[in-house]
Amino acid sequence: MHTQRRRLKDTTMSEHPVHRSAADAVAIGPATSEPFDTLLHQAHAARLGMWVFLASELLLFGGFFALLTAYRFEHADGFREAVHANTKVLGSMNTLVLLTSSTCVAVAVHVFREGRRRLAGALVFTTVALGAVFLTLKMTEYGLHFHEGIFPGGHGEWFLHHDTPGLATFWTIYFVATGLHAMHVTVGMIFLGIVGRSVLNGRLPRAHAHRLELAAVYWHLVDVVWIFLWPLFYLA
Amino acid sequence: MTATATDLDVTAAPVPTAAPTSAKPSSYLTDGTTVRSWLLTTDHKRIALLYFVSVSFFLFLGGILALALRLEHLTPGPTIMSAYTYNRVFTLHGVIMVFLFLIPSIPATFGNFLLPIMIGAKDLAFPRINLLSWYIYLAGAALLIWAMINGGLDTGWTFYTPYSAHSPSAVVPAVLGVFIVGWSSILTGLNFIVSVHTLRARGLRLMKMPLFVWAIYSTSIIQVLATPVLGLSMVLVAIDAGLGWGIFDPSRGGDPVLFQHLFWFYSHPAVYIMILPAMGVVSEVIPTFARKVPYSYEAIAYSALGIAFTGFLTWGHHMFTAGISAVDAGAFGILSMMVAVFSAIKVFTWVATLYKGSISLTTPLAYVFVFLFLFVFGGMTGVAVASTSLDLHWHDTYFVVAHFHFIMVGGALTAFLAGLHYWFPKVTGRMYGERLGLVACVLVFAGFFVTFFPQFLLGNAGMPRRYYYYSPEHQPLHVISTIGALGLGAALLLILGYLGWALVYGEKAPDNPWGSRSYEWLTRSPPPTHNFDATPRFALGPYDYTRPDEDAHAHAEAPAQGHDHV
Amino acid sequence: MRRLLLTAAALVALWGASFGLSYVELGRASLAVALIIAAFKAVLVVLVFMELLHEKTSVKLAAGSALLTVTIFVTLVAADVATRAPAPLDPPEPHPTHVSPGTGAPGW
Amino acid sequence: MPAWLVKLLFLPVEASSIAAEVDALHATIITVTMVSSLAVFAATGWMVLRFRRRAPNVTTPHIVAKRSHEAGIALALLFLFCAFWVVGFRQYLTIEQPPDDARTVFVTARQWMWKFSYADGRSAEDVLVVPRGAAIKLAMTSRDVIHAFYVPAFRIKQDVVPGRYTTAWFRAEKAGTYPILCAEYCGTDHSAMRGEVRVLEPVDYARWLDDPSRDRSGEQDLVSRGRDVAVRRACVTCHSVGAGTTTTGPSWAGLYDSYVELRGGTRVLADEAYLTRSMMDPNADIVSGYQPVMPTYAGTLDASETAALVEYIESLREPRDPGVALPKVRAVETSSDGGTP
Repeated sequence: MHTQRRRLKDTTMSEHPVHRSAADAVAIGPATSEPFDTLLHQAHAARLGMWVFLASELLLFGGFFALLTAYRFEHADGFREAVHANTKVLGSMNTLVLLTSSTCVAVAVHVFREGRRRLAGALVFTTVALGAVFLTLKMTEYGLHFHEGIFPGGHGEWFLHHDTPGLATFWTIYFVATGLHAMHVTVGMIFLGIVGRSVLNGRLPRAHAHRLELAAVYWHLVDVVWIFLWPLFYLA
Repeated sequence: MTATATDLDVTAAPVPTAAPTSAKPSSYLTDGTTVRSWLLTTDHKRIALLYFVSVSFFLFLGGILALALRLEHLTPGPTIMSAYTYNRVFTLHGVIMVFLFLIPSIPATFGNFLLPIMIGAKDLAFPRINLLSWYIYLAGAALLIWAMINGGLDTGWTFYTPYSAHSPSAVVPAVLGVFIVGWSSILTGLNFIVSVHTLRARGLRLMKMPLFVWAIYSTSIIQVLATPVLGLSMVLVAIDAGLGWGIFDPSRGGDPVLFQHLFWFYSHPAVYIMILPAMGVVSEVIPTFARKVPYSYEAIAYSALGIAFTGFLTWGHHMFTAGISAVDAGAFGILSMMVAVFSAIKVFTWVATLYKGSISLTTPLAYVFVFLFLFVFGGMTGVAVASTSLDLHWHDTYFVVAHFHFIMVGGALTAFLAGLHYWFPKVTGRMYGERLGLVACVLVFAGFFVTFFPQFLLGNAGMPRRYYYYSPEHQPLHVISTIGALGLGAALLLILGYLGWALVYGEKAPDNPWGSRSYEWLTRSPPPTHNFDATPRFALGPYDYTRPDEDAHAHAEAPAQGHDHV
Repeated sequence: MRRLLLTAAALVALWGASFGLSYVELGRASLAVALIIAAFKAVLVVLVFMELLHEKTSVKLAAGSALLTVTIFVTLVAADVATRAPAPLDPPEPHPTHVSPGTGAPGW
Repeated sequence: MPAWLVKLLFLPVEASSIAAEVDALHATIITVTMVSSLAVFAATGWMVLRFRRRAPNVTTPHIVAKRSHEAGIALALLFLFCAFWVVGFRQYLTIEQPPDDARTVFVTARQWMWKFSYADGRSAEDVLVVPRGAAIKLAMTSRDVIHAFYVPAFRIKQDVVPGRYTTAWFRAEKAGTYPILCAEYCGTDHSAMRGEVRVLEPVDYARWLDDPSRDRSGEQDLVSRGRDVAVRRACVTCHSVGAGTTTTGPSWAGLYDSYVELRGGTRVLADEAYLTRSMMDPNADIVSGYQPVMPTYAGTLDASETAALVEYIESLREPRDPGVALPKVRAVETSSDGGTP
């Protein structure tokens, strides 16, 4: 009895388009990769694979969260001072940019499933463009920091006038963490760009919507990481 | 349970036997023999063999270095190398053994070979990523070795800052090598997790999987969730050493103890990456040679998950003397005891499984008995070290060295050898000689014990690890240890010799030489490229020894036909 | 579609709240408030945009265990630093954290 | 603990107030370890004999574990392990918290020596002299990398971390001399970084305190020893120690604590670790404008010579505040007697 229930849960899909009906799956046709029987099956594996990968990515940034938390206990004053000196308005605008881009790509996935290919493609490329805006703003911020004399490793003129313990640590982690995040943004843009191209020129059939979903889910994770980096570096 | 058309067939009705195979059936070994067909293969079995060759090479290399270290310690002062060289050699030994041998040893070889077969799949979920992970491993290993030759590395495998930030050796390429090897480990783990969730054959419930799959699955969770933190800490060390930004540099407000937190958050669970697959091997070998249903399948499966989980809670016990707070030390101390409980449950279940069995003392089982003894000994000394006050005396002494060698050599390497003998017929299609196997097993045990037991006593006597000069009164114990190490080395060479001989001249292995019920024995030896000639039906559990062989086999075989669509 | 747009609106509203509150002096609570708002936003993105609500158990497990592990990691590291006894002494004078005066150039 | 058991376990002599307790827990757990692993070995051995395979292809019964048995065993083990932890952690707390009447000695570790500064302003290298029976608190910091202060006979070990102070304390109960070891790997001469604790009877200790010559303890101070090493090892033929003169190698005058520009434009801080590294592996950092001609001194300079040289180079910095600079003691500490013996 138990077995049967499990199987049902595994193969019968919910109403949501994430899991198409089994009949649909047969219509979609055979899998393109060796170990799977159906494309539906393969899509699920790909999605699970992406999520497991994202779990791994989250732990990568988890190291920064642990460091930031610990150093905040050790250098409460220094961190407060550094946060106040940060480019809050630019950083906050960047948060808004990423939130908008996430919305765009989520809507893109939605409309692609409905078959509105062009709109979906346009939204994907809007997302890529917003990613570019994010990176541009980020570079502007770096430029401002360098102009002020804030360099990673506690180097630069700014530190001559500011010597609260913890400032050097804050800025080094800031540069390393946001730099790593910017690398993820870049990878996400490339990923979305490739999928977006095949959406636009029609080479991505609806049955392969999961490829767009994978890129979108990756992009959302980049957003989620930033949602936490933003308050830690800019707000308080 | 109900049997339906779409569900698992558990009816006892006999099924027609598959047509007898032709005289020389093709196998994954004969299916393409060019070098290219090996280097570009996506067959998990071939990738497993590629991994096997690589990790064996690094075991050999690490072993040579270990012998060099032991020979150096024949006298309290300089024997065959200088302190400068000694520090590089012990670092090299540690880095190679941990990152290039132990971590990939069982998961990437036996796990890769057997996991898809054991769940009735044709391959892993992402075959190309599987091949990619081997190349990433090779790239990382090459960078590491390059660093070791060009500048060497003298930080110890733990890379503690600020020493690693100041060390004149090639820290940056070495830690980047470790970083790269880490990605290979993450991809392997990811592949296993997805395969277990999506590629199980019809009717193969999670709780009907062979226990080895549970062990590999639990290992994969650790690989996926802990390795990125190692990656991050290696990147931060590279930044500190290469660019001098001083994230952990106290002169800029950094805290070197935080590096240790990051490092051990990976490197303690990494111990379970090494030992959990070993436990998986034990869980397969004991039921087969005792012809016995495990005393408690659930206990073994759940305790694997339990070890994987609690493994994340215990890293701080490496840091009792490092200057962490007493509160944290207390918390980590008691959390460490949880792991011991889960491990002990496994040991009890294994031993209880033997009760009223029909035990045949073959080489794999002999290794498992060695494992049990050494693992209990090594594990209990772990409990001792986790008892916080004792660690103040033992930390960073030879006691700790002996403790983790009992787990990693006595545990992981012994189980690796058990698995090597157990699955040798399946992988190669040949049988090894049982008599030499048992002799080598006894030699391995003796060599190991003589090497590492004296090191417990050295630790008690207060000899710190990573010491080039030591007090002359410790010399006798060191000499005994060195003699043991030479014996262990000779035993390993003996194994290499007779297995190499068996590979060519050994008699042909039957499909199921041990009469096992586990699923990998349902296919041919060596298996065909797609693992099964026909879609298998896993009608019986993998440990059902309550029926005789004929009956069990009747359930396992299925008519040759196309596979069902899920 | 409606759900996606509603979520987007909620995210922007939360962003505004967080940004506005950063100008209010809340003392030590300000970081906690900002992080709680961030957590709400993250939950919205993960559940709605990333469609975790509709994924299978295996995917939920992956997400859940990652979250649990990060929580354990951050908590136990922070527990160490937060409960360390105050050092008995001030450390010896630290090295200067800057290059010699006048040179704005970084030391790398 | 009885002396024969200490000998049997190869333990060093129990010379501190906590050693006997710790050893008792040690002996208990080790006994449990031996008994349990031998029991497993014996059980497997017995079953191999008793249940050996007598015929091929036999069936065996399916013995199912009772949940209550499994839970019972798990709980019993948990209880046993937790009991170990309770005892061990209580001891740990005792070892971690110095008693109120403890006298403070400041410890500075560096590659590769120990420096002990007493509260009366005098200091000594590698030798710590304490009276029997008195609680001694060590306030320790490192000048370069992490070291660990380890006295096997006292059963204490504490990492010595740069940039902060860590503490350890002990009450020596047997007069005698005990080795101090560094237990955290700290570079080429890690194993040569040794010192000793001399535990004196209170009478002898008082006599030692009054000895006017003890400042030097018959040895030179570290800076002049470093100067001698620099001459004996011919360092000064290439490195000038005064201002102005350019020679084969960079000048030592004002070098310490300054930023050095290396080939390729990198700049590094010339701290203790940099100085030591430059002696052990000169080609690691080539100072801009100089040739890589210096041979390695790893294996030539011994641990104490290295430390003395570093101290000497430090003394050539621009003078700031001469004299022994003891770190500032926080307000909480000054209320006690400050450790003045």
